[in-house]
Amino acid sequence: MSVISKVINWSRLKSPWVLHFNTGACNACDIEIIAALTPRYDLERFGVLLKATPRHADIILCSGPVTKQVSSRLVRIYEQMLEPKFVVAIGSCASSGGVFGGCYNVEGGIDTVLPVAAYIPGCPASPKAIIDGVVKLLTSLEE
Amino acid sequence: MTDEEKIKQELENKFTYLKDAVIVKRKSRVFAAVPLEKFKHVFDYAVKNLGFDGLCAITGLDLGESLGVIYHLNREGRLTLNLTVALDKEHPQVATVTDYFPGADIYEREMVDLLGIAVKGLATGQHYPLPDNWPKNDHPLRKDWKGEAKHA
Amino acid sequence: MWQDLFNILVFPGGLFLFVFGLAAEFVDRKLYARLQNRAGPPWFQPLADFIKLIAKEDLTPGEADVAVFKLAPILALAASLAAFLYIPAWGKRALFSFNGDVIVVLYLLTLPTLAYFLGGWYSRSVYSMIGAVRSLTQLFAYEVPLFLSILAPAMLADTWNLSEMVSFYSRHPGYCFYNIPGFVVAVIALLGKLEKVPFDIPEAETEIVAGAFTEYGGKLLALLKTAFNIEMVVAASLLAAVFLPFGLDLAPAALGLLYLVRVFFIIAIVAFLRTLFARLRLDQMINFCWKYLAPLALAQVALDLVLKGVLAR
Amino acid sequence: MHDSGEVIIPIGPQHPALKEPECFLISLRGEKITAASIKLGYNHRGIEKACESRTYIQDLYLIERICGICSHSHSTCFVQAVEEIAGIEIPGRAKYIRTLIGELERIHSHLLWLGVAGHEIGFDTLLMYTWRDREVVMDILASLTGNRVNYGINTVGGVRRDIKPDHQEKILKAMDLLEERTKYYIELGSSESTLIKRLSKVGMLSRADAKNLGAVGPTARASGIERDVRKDDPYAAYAELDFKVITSDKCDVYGRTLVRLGELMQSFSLVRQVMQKIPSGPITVKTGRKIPSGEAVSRYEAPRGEDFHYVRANGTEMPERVKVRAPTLANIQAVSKMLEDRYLADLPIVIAAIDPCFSCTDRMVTLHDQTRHKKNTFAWETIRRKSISWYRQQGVDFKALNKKMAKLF
Repeated sequence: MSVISKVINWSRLKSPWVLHFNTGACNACDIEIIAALTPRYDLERFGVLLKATPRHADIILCSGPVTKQVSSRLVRIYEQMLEPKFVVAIGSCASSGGVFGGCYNVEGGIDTVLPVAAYIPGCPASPKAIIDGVVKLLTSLEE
Repeated sequence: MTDEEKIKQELENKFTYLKDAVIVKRKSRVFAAVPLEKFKHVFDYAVKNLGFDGLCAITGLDLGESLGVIYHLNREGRLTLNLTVALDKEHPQVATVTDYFPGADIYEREMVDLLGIAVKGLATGQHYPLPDNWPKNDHPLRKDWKGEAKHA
Repeated sequence: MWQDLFNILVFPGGLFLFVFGLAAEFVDRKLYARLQNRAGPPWFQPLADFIKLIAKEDLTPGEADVAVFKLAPILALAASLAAFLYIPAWGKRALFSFNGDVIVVLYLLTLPTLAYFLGGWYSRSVYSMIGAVRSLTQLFAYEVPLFLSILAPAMLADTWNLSEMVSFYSRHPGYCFYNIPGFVVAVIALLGKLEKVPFDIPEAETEIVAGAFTEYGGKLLALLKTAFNIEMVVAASLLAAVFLPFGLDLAPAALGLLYLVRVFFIIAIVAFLRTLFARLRLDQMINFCWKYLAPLALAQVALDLVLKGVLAR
Repeated sequence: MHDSGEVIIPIGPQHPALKEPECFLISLRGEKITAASIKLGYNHRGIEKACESRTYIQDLYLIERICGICSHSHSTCFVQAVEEIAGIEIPGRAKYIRTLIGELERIHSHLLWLGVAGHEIGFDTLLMYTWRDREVVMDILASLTGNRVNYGINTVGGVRRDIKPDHQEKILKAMDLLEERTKYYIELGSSESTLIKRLSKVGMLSRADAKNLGAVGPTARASGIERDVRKDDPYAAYAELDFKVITSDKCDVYGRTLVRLGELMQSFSLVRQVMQKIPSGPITVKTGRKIPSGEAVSRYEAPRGEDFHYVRANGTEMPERVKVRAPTLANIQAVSKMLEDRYLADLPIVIAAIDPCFSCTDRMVTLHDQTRHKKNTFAWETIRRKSISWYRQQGVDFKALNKKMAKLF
């Protein structure tokens, strides 16, 4: 690996900007994501910034199973993000549909709609797990 | 005599056809099966004379051969009176109770969408909870609904 | 020739300002986080952000006017860089100077805002257009007080040349204290220019996502961010030169250090102010600027004119 | 934004809970709200239907996930109905444990609400501090049940986990700490003039309207309706515990805040009583997988108000019909009444005051400008920000208070 790509990799690791998108979750994962921003966990110390626009974000954090109404909007938001971009499925529902698998208004996990780079299990995924999951995703990029 | 039994007695005295149709399940739970054509009278009496001043919810049911609607009334938050009405499956229709409880609107809309029970007198308005583009005559809570295949 | 190229590209131009801008961003963000009882980002954060953005895909929104969309960040960056050459950052002499360069510097510092407006407007996205209009509206509010507050000291010094102004004030350090109201006005107007809380209306993240920058991403966003940081450093240098021209007779090394201290002092003021306030609404901001800031700046002008009369006698 | 003519702003629909996604269509003339209507039903997942094709135990976990914030409320409400149909009397210890978790959940939910309410009115320090205090409850819930949010403690016939002796001290200590904090918030709420100005006479809901529209929980109690399922129709161990139903006759958002703060204090006392009175013994009784036919209605006082479940069993392993009426659905209909004749600046706090499930940080607002026939989309935050600055203009500001609080901790 050349020096330049090493530097680029390093920068990507140190500066993950995230976008949070709720695809039909039960609130549990969402309050845990917000909890990760409050003083006890403070995500900014890892360089994580919560961004409001998909153009600025590197990682999209999706929580909840994809409901029928939300799936087209999810794809649109994903398309607005710039490469390289990663999808992180937060919680069991986002990973596989979870307990909502088979419900008539639910498509399933995030991976039925988008390519998912990391699955963070848990119902809900705790703030620590969310931080750990994002960091693991970043470390895997090193290779 | 407990309140529950008093209500049972009053209902049975007032409406003879309710004899044996009122059941006290346990403390503060009274169930009554009411014929559809008499429902308005019983409901009116319960609200105006028996003091049932709250509507917890309205439940729509698919009982196989017929459909059903349960009105869950409560008195001062305590005693619950559940009035069950059986409906014809071909042309299910009930009258709205929004003139008694404006808040019933949302429960009735839910019945319309999920079970296809027509509500007479309900103001035209939005769908709830299904999306606007949901196919007509497609009611997920019906037992014979096989929507999974249709929507997959 | 080579000397000039070095001056423009490396020191004190491009590269130096770039690094300095990153440092300024870090100081700003870290102070902000610490004041909010958080740990804050590590020191390399702005650099990592920059490299990451540079390495990202380039994408122009379909509806955007490609030429303007791409040129705007470059224009903003170039204008900020050019302005720096006329500012006597350390010592008494700027790299280039001529009579009237004060005006030129002020106008060069206005250009980035115009560039943000153009970039935002031609992004053709709702957020961007609202952000663009807001930043232009805001420009009319803070620009007049800012100009007046910087021109007043120039009147007292009786020159339109920044370098001569600085020499004048370092000969008469006492006169600086007459300019304190002007300094206050200039710092507040600077918050508007840099679009910081309470005047971050044009890029209010929670309202209009990221204002004029909403549709920018990747390399162009990196350029914009750099232009922003450099604008912050250059404007802070200008304020430091005009209002804090102390100790300019020291040895060159000490001068450099002193310069850094002065600039970071001004950046720290900005960071403190943005922790203390919440965002104003646009009409409140304009009210504030015209009702309080502009009269205060005018008072400064009057004061300096009277002083000049007294001194001339 | 547009001062001339009427503007319609739909707020929503990014709302995740089963029954609680919402979209408010707000008509505006200048700053004044002239009409408000609600569109519901986004993100409907069809849980009620899904329940019919799953066993009772599976349903329990599904129902728990109707709402992540009041998960214990839904699962307890459901399991009570099932137990009633099956004629199961659960052991006393299990009742107390359900009560304990329910009250801890109420504490976590009310603290969360307090922070969100603070955020909506530009009092961000309150958000940071209440959420920090909230972590104390979350820790206890995690050590009691093994999970921070969806506890999974209920089962048909009792509860799945027992309280260990070393939990006792931890819980009591945490209650003392939180009580002290809550007392401070109460003092703040009753003395701080800016807070009172910002909340008083906002979102008025008269007693009669509250009754008519079927408001429940703190929303109804703040309109002077003394209703609390825990008192009126006691379940779990509430019949044996001593507590007051907190009401207020203020009928506004301020009243709703006071009611919630008062309920926090009651919850601390309830938790202490539970720890004192909890009987020893088994925590479950054995039950079969099949539930005999029958029907039951179950009510539960969730943090947001009365939760209502109707379950109909047909003698198999799966229920025939499950009906869920979440508290927000009952309350949301009162919102359009509350918004009548208010300013746009009040909108966020009025909606927040009924405590709809508030995880949706990215709820979008679409602004429909009728004069130009163009759709603009804004974040929910726009309205919030606008509201804050509007009040700042009126002389209500939390800057000084934020600073004062920062010093205290």
